[in-house]
Amino acid sequence: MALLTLLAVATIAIVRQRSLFGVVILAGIYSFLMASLLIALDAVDVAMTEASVGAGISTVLLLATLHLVKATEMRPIHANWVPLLVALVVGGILVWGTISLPPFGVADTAVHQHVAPYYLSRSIPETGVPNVVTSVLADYRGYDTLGETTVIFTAGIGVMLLLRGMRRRDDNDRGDAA
Amino acid sequence: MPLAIDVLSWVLIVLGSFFTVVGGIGLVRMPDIYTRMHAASVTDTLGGGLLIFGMMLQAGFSLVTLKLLFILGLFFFFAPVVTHALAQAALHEDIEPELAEDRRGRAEAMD
Amino acid sequence: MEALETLGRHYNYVVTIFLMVAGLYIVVARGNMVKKLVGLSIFQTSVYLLYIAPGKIVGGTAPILDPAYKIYSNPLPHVLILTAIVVGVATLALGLALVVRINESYGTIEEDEIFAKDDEQ
Amino acid sequence: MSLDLILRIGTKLILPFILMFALYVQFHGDYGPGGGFQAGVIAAGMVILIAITFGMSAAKRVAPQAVVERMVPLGVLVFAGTGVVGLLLGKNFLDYSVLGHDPVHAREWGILLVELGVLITVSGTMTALFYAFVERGR
Amino acid sequence: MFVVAAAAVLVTLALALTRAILGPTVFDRVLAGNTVGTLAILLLAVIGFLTGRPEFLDIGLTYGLLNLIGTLAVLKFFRHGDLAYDVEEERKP
Repeated sequence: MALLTLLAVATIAIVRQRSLFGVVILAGIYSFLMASLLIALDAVDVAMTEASVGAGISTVLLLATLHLVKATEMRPIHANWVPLLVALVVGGILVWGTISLPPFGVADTAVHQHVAPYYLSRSIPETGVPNVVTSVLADYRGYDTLGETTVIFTAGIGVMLLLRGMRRRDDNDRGDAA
Repeated sequence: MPLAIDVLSWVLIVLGSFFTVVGGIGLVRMPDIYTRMHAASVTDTLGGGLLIFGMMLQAGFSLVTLKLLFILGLFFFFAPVVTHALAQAALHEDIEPELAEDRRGRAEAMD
Repeated sequence: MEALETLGRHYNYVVTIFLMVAGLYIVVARGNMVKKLVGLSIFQTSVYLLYIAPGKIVGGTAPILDPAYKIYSNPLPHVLILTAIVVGVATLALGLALVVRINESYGTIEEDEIFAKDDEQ
Repeated sequence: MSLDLILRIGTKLILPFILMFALYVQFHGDYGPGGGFQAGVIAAGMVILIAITFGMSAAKRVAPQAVVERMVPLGVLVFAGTGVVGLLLGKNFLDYSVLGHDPVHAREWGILLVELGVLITVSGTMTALFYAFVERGR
Repeated sequence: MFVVAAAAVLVTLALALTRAILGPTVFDRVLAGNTVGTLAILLLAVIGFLTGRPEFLDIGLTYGLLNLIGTLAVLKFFRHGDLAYDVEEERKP
């Protein structure tokens, strides 16, 4: 509960922070808080991934980008109360929608009734792997993971195509673009 | 588990909690980056070390203890490395430490 | 009083929605593209929370089977979110690459300035 | 420059442990938290740490760019190839129970192979991403 | 008794977050971020003992390593303005 509140505070800080370096560091802190929260929610694999991605890779990539671009954020020109209003309305509707959802931590909700007991009871007899997350990830839902690997592959190819190409300088910029 | 070890581990954990909070308070209250670094290192080494040592006593002799030992090693080796790099980078950016003379001067100016 | 009780039991949803809305606000309201991407990842993180929190059972333990434990939290959301995190970092990397290219051809990453330059042409 | 001495010695101390820990996470993923993705990120983190402390050329000596870029499709091929082997031996795509004599062990082997594919792709891609972003800044 | 430790770590987490938000310079934020990483490891260990299943400390090691990499990346960035600045390259003409 306290962690959730801290997470919210960190988010407000990210919203208000104008220096992009501050944003990057706060995003790393946010990631650690989120990972701790996921530990408290028993999602150990997810927490490991979130921490390694959020605090390690994202920070490094964001910093590498900030080296290439200007690092302070401009003050927005027009007033931004329309997005705020949109956000508040969306938030209100979503909160109203969650009232009928089951409360936190109860065992007999719909989420726990369908495939989860199947996976939990069949993982060791069928695959011999005690970590259910691994067995579901790699075996029962192998197609998902194949798709995930393909997404990573595609992203790698895309970034390499975007960034490894020849660099256009200002002198030949217009000529090439035409 | 013998009672003595149990009591000892509780004492260590409570002490570790205490030093952790002390480091956190220092992190907020200290006046400039170098003193804050000092406060944070209290959390890193003394607080974390005592907490982990207490937990090691609780865990007994098992794989958990080994993992805790690795984490402790990580703290002890790399908290100083990071602090060193941080201080170096801060000095490189020409952030001067706030010296006692400055504070005295400011206090006299306030009088 | 009853409303407060409901809020207490649904606190995870409330915070999830707060994070979601904050991410949405950053993406919509802020012109800086790097900040937009950070907002996007906050939005994604809120979705992780939305999936994981209902899978938790109070008194349950992590879904790594061990004869000593009986109740486990639901492993399926963990798997889905594991995939989602990977897709998230792929999106972030690709977005950042696009930001770098935009910066090279426009000289700025502020949305307003980019629109101004487009209007000039 | 000797100013970075402490950093360099510290990094040298920890590098082998990072690689060992990545392998531990990879192969212990069946019994504890971990798996191909996390191990891949940790291995890529090792390369990034080398690049941060010793410079880009040192990192490229450890993980040459050509190798890294070939790792990206290789992992997907390993993953899909595992599935295709199942297909060729008369079962469904990504059904691993044909990889050994005993279906249970075969599926365990299948999971290991698939995780290996994920590891190769993820570590390769993350390192390649880092290289691409940093090279652009030169 | 682990509840005391968990409460202490949470309080310290809040204090570190305060410093990260207030922090006048970037280095204060980096310091706070590093402390948050340390505290996340401690919290992980404490939660593990609190729920009676303290075998997930591998994650703590991951946190530590990635925290180290992230912090060093930020510091390198501020020291040299480039993530992979190479001292050897400078010495060569």
